[in-house]
Amino acid sequence: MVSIRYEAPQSVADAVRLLSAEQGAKVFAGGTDLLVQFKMGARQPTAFVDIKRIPELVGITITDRALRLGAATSAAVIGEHDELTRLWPGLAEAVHLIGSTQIQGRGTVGGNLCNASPAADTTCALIVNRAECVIAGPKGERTVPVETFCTAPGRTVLERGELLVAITIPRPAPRTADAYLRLIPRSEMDIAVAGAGVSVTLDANGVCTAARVAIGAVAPTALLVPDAAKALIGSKLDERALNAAAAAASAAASPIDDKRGTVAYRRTVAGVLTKRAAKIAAGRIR
Amino acid sequence: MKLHIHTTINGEPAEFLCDGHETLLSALRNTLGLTGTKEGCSTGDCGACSILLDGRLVPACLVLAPEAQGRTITTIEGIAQHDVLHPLQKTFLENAALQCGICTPGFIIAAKALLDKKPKPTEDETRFWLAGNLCRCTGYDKIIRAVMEASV
Amino acid sequence: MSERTFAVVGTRPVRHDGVDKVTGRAAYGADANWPGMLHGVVVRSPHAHARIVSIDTSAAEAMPGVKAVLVGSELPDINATIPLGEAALDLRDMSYSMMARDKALYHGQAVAAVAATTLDIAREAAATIVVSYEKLTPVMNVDEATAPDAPILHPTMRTKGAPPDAPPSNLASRLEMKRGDVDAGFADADLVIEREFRTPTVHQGYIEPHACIARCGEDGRAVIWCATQGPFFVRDASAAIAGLDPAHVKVIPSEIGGGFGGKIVVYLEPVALLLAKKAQRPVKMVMNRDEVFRATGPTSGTKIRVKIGAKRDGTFVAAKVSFWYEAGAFKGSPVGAGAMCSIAPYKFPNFFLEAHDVVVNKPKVAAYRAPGSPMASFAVESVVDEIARELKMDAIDLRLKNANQEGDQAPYGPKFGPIGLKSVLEAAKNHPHWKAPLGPNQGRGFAIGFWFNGGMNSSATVTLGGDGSAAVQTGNPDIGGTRAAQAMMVAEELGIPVERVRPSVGDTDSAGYTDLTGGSRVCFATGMAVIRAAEDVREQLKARAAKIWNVEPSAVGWDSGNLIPPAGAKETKSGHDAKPLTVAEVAAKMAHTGGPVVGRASLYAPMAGPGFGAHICDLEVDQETGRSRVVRYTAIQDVGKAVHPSYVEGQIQGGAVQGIGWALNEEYVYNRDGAMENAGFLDYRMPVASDLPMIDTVIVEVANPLHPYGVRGVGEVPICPPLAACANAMRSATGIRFTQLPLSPPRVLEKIMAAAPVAVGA
Amino acid sequence: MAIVHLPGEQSVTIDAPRVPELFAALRQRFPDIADQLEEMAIAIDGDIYQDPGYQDLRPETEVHFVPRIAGG
Repeated sequence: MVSIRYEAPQSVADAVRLLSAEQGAKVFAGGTDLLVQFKMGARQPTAFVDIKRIPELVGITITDRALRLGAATSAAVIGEHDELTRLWPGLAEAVHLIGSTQIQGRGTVGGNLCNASPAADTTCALIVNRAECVIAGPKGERTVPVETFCTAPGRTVLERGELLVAITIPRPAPRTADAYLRLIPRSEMDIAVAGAGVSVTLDANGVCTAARVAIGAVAPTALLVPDAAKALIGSKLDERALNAAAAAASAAASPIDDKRGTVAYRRTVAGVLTKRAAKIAAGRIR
Repeated sequence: MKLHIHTTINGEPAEFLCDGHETLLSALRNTLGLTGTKEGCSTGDCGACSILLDGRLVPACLVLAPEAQGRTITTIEGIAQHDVLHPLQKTFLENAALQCGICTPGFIIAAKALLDKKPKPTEDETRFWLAGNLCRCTGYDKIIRAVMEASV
Repeated sequence: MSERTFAVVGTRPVRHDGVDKVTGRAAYGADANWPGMLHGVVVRSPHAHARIVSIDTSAAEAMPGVKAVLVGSELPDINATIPLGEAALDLRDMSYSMMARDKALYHGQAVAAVAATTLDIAREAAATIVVSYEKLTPVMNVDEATAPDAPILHPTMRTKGAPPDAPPSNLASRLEMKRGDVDAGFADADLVIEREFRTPTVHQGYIEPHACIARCGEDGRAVIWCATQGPFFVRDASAAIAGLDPAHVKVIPSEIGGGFGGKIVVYLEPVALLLAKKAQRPVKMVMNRDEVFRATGPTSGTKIRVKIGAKRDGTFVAAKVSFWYEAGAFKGSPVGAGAMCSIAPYKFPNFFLEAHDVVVNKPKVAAYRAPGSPMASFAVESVVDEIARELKMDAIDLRLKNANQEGDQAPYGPKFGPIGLKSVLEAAKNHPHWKAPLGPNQGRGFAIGFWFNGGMNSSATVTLGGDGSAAVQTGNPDIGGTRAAQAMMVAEELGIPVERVRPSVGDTDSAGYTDLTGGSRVCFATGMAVIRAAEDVREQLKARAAKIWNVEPSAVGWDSGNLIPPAGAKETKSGHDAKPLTVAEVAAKMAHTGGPVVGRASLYAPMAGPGFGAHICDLEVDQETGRSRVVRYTAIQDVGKAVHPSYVEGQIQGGAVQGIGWALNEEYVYNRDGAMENAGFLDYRMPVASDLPMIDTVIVEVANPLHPYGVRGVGEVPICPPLAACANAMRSATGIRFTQLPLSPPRVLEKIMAAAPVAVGA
Repeated sequence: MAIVHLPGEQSVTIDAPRVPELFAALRQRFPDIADQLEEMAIAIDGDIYQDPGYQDLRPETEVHFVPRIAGG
């Protein structure tokens, strides 16, 4: 058996060169998805390109305008960042839900996105926070909104030689907060059967002036649900508005039956979680 | 061609040869003879292979061996200080927090990571921190008690 | 039995193997490496039911580094059984299950194996083996298997007892047990409740995958190192399946990382042995988790129909229970035990039990903690709960009213001796948990469970050191603290500190024959052998002291570790009155009094005396998502006598949590082709630490007259009540009776919504 | 001598001093079920033996046949 090469480039340019030169070279960040797929025979890379030694891929910077998350920053490091957790509690809680403590020590937010699982916990939270993906490639750098990054289960907009470098999120507007909830049968360790992220902005009277809702694990990719947001905007997030948002989320869902849940179950729960996440987000605005 | 890796394991410099796709778990167990780190699933779902990599709790089955280059690794074999057991090792013994014992090294490493970060965790914090460590024998009761007792 | 006061039994010393286990030094199945060792890998069937047309191993054999390849046709055909409980263990079936011949009968069944110099080469070689299959329709449950035109797994298998010209059937056997007139009983009842229940296939879920190393020398003598519950069984089964003389096979049991019944039969050992014989090199084989789920364990998926009749005052008058248990691909489910356990707690003047053993295209079931009983308990205890509700009786009072006690005839025949059922029920009733208030969306469930507890063959030796310390050895792998318990028994009998006793597990060449670690038998049966071996040492010590004092051995007394001279005995040298001697003082004179002192005992024990447990479970249910959480749990059990109470509590807690997993989330999910879709810890959802509260335990001690300390078994009873305790709690929280497990969120929400349809999101 | 409870509900008194003689007598009187009985565990005055031995039987000894049980 030919040994698979291990490469640890020190710069984005070197990583892009390696990935461009070799079809089978795969980006290796936390390894929590790629190594599992490799061991199960689902992926046969010719080289693992470990991006964790590239300085700009690791780390968190928050300016007065935006958050920049290096794509290879581990979930554990993100969870320990106090300012991030204060500004984006929903994103922090989504990151905190990725796997076990051990997995958090390895798994990265970029990997969670690039693995393109419709059930990825961070995706919904990134979508409602208007995150953008910074991509480096042979043709230079480009940026895409996170909701268009994943195109199908296991597929992204990344082209050969391209690499997700960072995720940027604009600082939340005043009186804005987010929340993320998922449903799993156990209390930990499961893949989401359904998930919902909500971000709301309330004016001084408690009227919702802006909202974003995203649902996960209920369609081929995480979905932004504008109809659910519309149901919230202009309301005081009363029961009627929340129920309308829940109904919109359920209506937008197009789930499948699988070992983790049924179509009917996922559809229902997507609505329940949307409603609950909206309440939690609103409750965080003080 | 094998890669030659220089690293630090349990406070001692160590070096080993590995393939590019070999896991750190395999290098520890098979090449370095450190079999205290156990393999329960190889997919990061059981916690039996928990180690500390630069002080961070990780599953050794999902770390590539060459990643250890220049890093610091702590395994169960490095927890006791000479002839003095770590407080967690003592409380596990005193609380009968093990039956078959296969999950024990992983639990002790994971619990050490918790207590290093948060010396007095609540029961809930302890249970959620250790949710990635499966035990099929004890129902967790005595394990949680042992960890909380070690935190006092 | 007269009350005996104990010095060591009932205390909680640190276990002797503990330090090795908390420091990582303890060596488990996969932790050994032998010089020159090869790595073995198994090729497995991708089909649940298929005829094997051909196997081409030529590419693998030609690959550099490959040292041996094995296919089923190379294994000897055998026709023997090893007696081991229900249906015995049919070695032919085991051999076929372990390595398919003409037919693959479950997805993941082994069809070939390769040994090579590295694991990578072995895997790559395995991938080149071309197996040509003719696919057949799989039968995946008892209904499919017993349908009139069901595909037949074994063309030569007829229902046991059927005439030789009967058509082949997937129904391996049918057993009946009855008493009285069940129809008249129902006619006499004021209330009759009938329900049909289903439980899924579930796995034992031990964290250590199966692992072994085998070598076979030039002289045909073989050694196997493996993680097993029964090294003698591995020796006999592996020798038979591999075609070796068991006299030439030695099995060294490693530390074992959990078993729960699943590490009794052999899967890898004979394969490793044959590969090693072919290659003349040691061969190590370790399963991955996927293989463990697909090709080992599990226990039966079941269908159980229960009908119980009761009088208005709660008196049970009749029970009719029909059981269908999946055996997996080869006959031998634990359905008979399930039937016997199902109504064992209760006095039924009339009953009719019928038990069907059905083969399906799943791995052959292995024993799993109280094999057969948890599912039966789930069905019967759910109906008993319904009766209590209908009659508006307290769930414990109803059970107390109908509980068996000493002298009552068990449904399986004999009269019960002293049993703790009523004591357990009283303890439950008096426990604060039973009356504690419930929070919103919470429900409380109660259920009881029963297991026989095993006996059979055990041996032990106790070797005295010249310093008065002692070593105790048995042939039972220690799966949960039995070495500590055995050391405590020796310390108790010899009056020496438990820290001065060294317990160990011997290999098959050095330990006396001992049946496996399982059936809750070790502390009882092997413990009894240990006690007798220690008594043997004590008797020898008396004889040595008698020699020193020049008196008759029968005149020497014994008092907590001291040998007491008879009145008037003198010291030889001084002529003074002889003083009592400690064990250490007599041991120091071994060489002068007749040489080393070794005590031994071996015995055949009857079954250990029935054990009963009662569990109280509080569930909190999210009515909008169907998700539930155990918020409080109490387990009460009669254990006869707790030797090391911490490990007794641990057994009860662990069994309860396995049962909770079975109730709430664990199940094999199969696709249409009969392939398991959740063969990993991610989607086979065993309970994790954050799913649970502390598990409170109450130890009840109704002494077992068959054991010198009163010990019964402990390990199996606690997995029996939780299935119904959870389902009854779910009934209490939601108003819905669930008859199918697991109580997973989608199933629960579907029923909640069907019961009270609510608009989405409302 | 013993009171023997056969599977089903039939009970018979068999004159046999020990368990092996009991089995011989049962084989003679009940040839159809003899094989089945030999595959079962035997309860002698309530104590269940997975493997029948050479136990003595007294006139009041009660014998039951119980399906064998496997343990986990």
